[in-house]
Amino acid sequence: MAEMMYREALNRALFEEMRRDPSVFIMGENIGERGGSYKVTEGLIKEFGPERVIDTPLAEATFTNAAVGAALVGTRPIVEILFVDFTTLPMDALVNQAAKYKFMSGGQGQVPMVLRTQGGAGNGLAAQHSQSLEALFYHIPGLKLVMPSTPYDAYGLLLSAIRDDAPTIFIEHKLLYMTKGEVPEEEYVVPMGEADVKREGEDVTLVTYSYMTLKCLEAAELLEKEGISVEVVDLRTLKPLDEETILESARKTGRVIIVHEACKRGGIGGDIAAMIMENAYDDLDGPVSRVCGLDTPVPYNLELEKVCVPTVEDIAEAVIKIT
Amino acid sequence: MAEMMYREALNRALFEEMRRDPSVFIMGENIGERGGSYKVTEGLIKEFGPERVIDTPLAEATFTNAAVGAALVGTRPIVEILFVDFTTLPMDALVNQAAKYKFMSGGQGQVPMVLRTQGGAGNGLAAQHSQSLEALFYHIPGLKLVMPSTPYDAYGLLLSAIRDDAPTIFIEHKLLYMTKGEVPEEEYVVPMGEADVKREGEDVTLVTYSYMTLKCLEAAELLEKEGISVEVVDLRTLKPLDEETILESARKTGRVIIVHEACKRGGIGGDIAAMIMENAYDDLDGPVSRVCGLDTPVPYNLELEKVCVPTVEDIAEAVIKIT
Amino acid sequence: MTKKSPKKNAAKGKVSSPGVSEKILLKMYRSAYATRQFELKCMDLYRQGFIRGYLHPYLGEEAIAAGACAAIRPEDFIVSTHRGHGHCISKGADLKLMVSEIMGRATGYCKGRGGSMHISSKEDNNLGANGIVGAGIPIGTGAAMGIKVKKSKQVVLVFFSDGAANQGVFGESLNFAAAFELPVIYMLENNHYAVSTPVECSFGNCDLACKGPAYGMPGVCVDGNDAVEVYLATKSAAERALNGEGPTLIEAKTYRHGGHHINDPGLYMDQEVLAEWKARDPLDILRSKIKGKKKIQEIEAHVESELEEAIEFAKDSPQPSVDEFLDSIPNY
Amino acid sequence: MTKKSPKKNAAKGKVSSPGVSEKILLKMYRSAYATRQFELKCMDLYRQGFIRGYLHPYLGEEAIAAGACAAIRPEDFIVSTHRGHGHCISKGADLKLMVSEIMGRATGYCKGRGGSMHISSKEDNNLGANGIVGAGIPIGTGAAMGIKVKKSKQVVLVFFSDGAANQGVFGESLNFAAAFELPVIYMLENNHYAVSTPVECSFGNCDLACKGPAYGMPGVCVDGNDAVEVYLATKSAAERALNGEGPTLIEAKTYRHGGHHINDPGLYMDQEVLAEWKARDPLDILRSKIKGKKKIQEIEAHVESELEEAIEFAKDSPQPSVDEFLDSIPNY
Ligand SMILES: Cc1ncc(C[n+]2csc(CCOP(=O)(O)OP(=O)(O)O)c2C)c(N)n1
Ligand SMILES: Cc1ncc(C[n+]2csc(CCOP(=O)(O)OP(=O)(O)O)c2C)c(N)n1
Ligand SMILES: [Mg+2]
Ligand SMILES: [Mg+2]
Repeated sequence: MAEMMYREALNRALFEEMRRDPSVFIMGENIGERGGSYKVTEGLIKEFGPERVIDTPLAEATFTNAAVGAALVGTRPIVEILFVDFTTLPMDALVNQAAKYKFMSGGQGQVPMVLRTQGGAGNGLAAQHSQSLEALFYHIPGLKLVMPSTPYDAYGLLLSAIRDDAPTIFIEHKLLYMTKGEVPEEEYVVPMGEADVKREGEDVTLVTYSYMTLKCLEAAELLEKEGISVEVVDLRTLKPLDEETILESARKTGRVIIVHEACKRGGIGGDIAAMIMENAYDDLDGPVSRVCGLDTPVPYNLELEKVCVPTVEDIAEAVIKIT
Repeated sequence: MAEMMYREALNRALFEEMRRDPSVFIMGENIGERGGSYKVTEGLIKEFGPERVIDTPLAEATFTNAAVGAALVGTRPIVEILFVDFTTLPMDALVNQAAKYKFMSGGQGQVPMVLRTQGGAGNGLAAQHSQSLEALFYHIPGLKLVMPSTPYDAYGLLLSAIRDDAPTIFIEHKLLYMTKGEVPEEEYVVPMGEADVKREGEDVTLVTYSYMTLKCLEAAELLEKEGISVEVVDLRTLKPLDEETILESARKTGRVIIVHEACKRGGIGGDIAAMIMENAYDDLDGPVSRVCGLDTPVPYNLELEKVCVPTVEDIAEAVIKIT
Repeated sequence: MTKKSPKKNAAKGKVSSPGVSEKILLKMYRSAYATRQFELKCMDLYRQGFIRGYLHPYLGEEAIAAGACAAIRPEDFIVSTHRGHGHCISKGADLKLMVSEIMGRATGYCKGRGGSMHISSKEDNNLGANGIVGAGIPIGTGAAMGIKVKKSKQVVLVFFSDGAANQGVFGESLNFAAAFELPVIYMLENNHYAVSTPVECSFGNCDLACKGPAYGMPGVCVDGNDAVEVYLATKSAAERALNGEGPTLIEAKTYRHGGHHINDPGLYMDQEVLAEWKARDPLDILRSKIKGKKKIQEIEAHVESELEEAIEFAKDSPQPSVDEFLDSIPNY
Repeated sequence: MTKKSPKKNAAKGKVSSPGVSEKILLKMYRSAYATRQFELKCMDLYRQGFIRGYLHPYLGEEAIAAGACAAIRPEDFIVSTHRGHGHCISKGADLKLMVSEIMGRATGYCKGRGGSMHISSKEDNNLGANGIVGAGIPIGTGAAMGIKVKKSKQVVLVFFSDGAANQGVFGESLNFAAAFELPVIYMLENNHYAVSTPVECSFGNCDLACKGPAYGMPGVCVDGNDAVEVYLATKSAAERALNGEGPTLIEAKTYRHGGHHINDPGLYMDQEVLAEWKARDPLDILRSKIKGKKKIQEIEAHVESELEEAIEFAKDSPQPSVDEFLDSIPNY
């Protein structure tokens, strides 16, 4: 086991998959010599050359659609969109092309592409560089959706995503890139669609994913001192959703809070809350609640930015409120 | 009171507002001489000329962004996007520009624009012309969102939307255009943010909007014969959401089903269900449930298309199941 | 930028063109004639209620698909549009599976899930029609990128019309393909209209071929009603592409013989201009170049019986199973 | 298409240009000098922790904003970019409110909600910077459409750089503006890089001005380091626009004096080329054309004290109130 950073784990996954499969290639802005803004593609161009590590012109709609086309002719493209905020530009490629091709063609073709991107607040980057937009993809049938929280999961899930034949949106978090964790030296895969109970507990279940997993674990730590035993379910994959693990935990603790950074209104928290209610109503001790981002664009000012996103304290308070 | 079609009510609203306010103008594809694919803009160009009824080139991203710019310099543009499926193309204009400008500028400017579009299945138009994508806009702070179900509401809400200073997404349904209803002859406004109890009942609440309102009313009719009294709450405006009316009805009946045509997963039904649970849990006799579109692209074949969207029978069955 | 006046070239179309064999002419004629008959039959079927949704006939534009597809090989790809029957047929599709698809039957290319606007045919390397105007352009560009990555010797031929050339992805894609010298041919079917909007109203500069050089590739303008012109331009563009010299933009001028879709009478079209274009029917022009008139009759008879068979096949085909459909919905 | 070699024009920059008054030269110098000093001070403030987020200095490009904004009137609009301080200052912004905004204070133009990447100034008709590269182009185009609807006599000047010219909305907007003859000026600040990607790698045709004619408008190329050239080109484009003759594309060639943003050392830049461009400092070029050297000193002194004051003001300004912020969140 080696300890490595989240971004290093992603980088290693890219190296290994590109070595293993010559049909894997990557496109994005400044991902070549510069190695990407968050260094996830560092060094790739040296080994694989500019034919497979492609610095694209600044035209997200076209290079994402291009990935669809490239996938249709038998390659496995990976696209990097620098910020999830910019996925508004290739939205058609994702919603109307990638997600629907297999269906519309009656299964004649498929689109084995991965769109890697990065979201979240926390660096004072303001309203157009701090969003959490996973709910947009969650709602579109045909797209898989992955949001790992640890270097271990990031590596294993990126491998899965690249090998999967469905178009997959893979969202990293800007505050996770420098976080560290153990990653086995041998190759392994984390299957899509499996949530991970990152901490077991008896009293309350926190259902979460991505960076908020770390906040939930911190909150659980705090709450343990107060005698509250918190289970933290890290979804890891939002689609397919591991309903079983969520419901199992909900039935065990009887109290569930969904925690995500994305805006509450129309966020996936509502969907999961409703799903739990529909399936485990009688096992619950009270309503499923949500601790989510405020329903506002993210402000530039750091103090204002902070209050837009759930804090460890917000989570802990919400837990205390229902126990 | 005159009986008129939904599309006529919209047309009348456009005429009146363009007469009243010379800063109102409309842009879209083939909306001039041709009057738009669904005839909503018929006749406008004759009265207002090509300066205010603008047949645009086929470039949704630009003419929607153009509406943002035009709004910023003091006009009140209306944009027609032929199908809500195509709002993927101007998604950036909506999500990152229109929705955020007022916020990001600290209130210096505002974007009083209306984006009129049309969605829903039912005409065999297949996967890229049959979607219900309101959840995408519902999740983005800064956008108002209106989906009227009757000619009366369509007229009154379009007036409201045009006069409102916030960017508003106004989604019509292709199966509503030819439906008829009473519309008063004098000018009136339906305020945004007010749900309408389209039918009062005691046993179960159906929370719905747009075309599904008609289906819910039909189901309620059927159920009445079985002795079940159904209340139908037509949201009309999804943002701002009239939580009060929803909760009031939920508390009264104790049983709520959210009905919408959009895909269930990540649809706004989950959000509303969670909101009801969070606020009226103790008044409920059981979990809030959802009757929604299937989580699949819409197929071309008519028989397959039909099963993707809630039917009157689906709704009635769901009601019977919980009573 | 090479630019030719369509009218002038059309005039010289009386003699068999140098470099185009009788075999190719017949192949093109088969495509064009099959497309013409296919569209007419589909319009009947639509009116009889066998077809639903949108139907955009390719009537009047048949020479473009026929000529262009004859200039590439089976292993080359095409990307099609909402007005895509001609592309599909010219690339070699089975009429049985096509009619079935457009009638929404289980035996169709897309199992009845796609319909006219989404028809594709994997075995012919037809990547498919598209309901989003313009979207095929970057998809085709990406297919060419995929080919480059795979280092296979293939070409992508992307069909689209003038309306699509208004979309941002048009400029983005041309630039992208030129920057990476991709093996792609952009076939701009300038039929002068996007629904009811004429080219003169939607472009600041109506010389569409000139966008090629502006983005770094040749821009060629040909008479789209003359299959031979289209064939020759496509042939040299394909050679260029296979030689690693990059993309080409071809503007093929043509005109719809009717409204935008089956339910659009197209009254906004200039009836005089329409009559002029109809007088230059692509099938007539092509026929006039073919020596073996008997071969023409054979082709026509063969197409007609093939089409009749296809319609029978489709009508006899089952609707897709609802249960199978429901079972096939994945959990993502 | 008018095309000039920047180097050649730079050479003739020693004599005062015909048609440009000393008053205009001084006005431009004030803008350019204020921008230069502003950027240097902001970089200090950033390093001292007073500024967060992204900071994209306009160093080396000052002549473009200074020249272009001097050619339009207060009632005309500008649309800016992520590298927008120079545009904002040249359009007349109050340095106090600018520094405050970039420091995220309640007194800033956007109450601390926008920051450098979203700064706008309504009173100067600056519609704002944008974090989405390219988005300003159609927004500015739409502002021009709004002006046309209102029938007011105004012009929109849209700033953007080469990277943005890769975006689809660039082609769409040029076409749109040409088709409707909108009063808009597209100022393409070709600083040769989009982050680390050089123009040569991202364009199939690096002659960016030539896209103007392809879309139906003049395309002019000027030396972006010479404020006078930029001024004159903008002046005539503005006249064109006000006369209802439609849009103009101006490509102003320039070069960043450093990396893409404050934390980017820009090592990928060709150091020799960079040195050449630095030797042609836009401030030096402008200074050389001004007769009144004493005026220059006055301007410099005035700018420096103004800036110092602005920084003091910003530092003394309160952070935005969290409670007020929370209360202001609307229910939609
Ligand atoms: C993105 C998008 N916008 C609008 C439409 C509606 N629409 C369908 S076909 C069409 C016109 C297309 O014109 P053109 O590209 O010239 O193709 P043609 O019909 O002439 O073959 C329009 C506006 C669409 N399908 N997709
Ligand atoms: C749509 C979008 N894609 C990518 C980025 C990330 N990004 C910020 S600035 C920039 C380069 C822009 O280049 P250019 O337009 O030439 O402007 P310059 O920085 O040279 O002024 C990039 C890629 C972004 N902000 N928006
Ligand atoms: Mg056309
Ligand atoms: Mg640049």
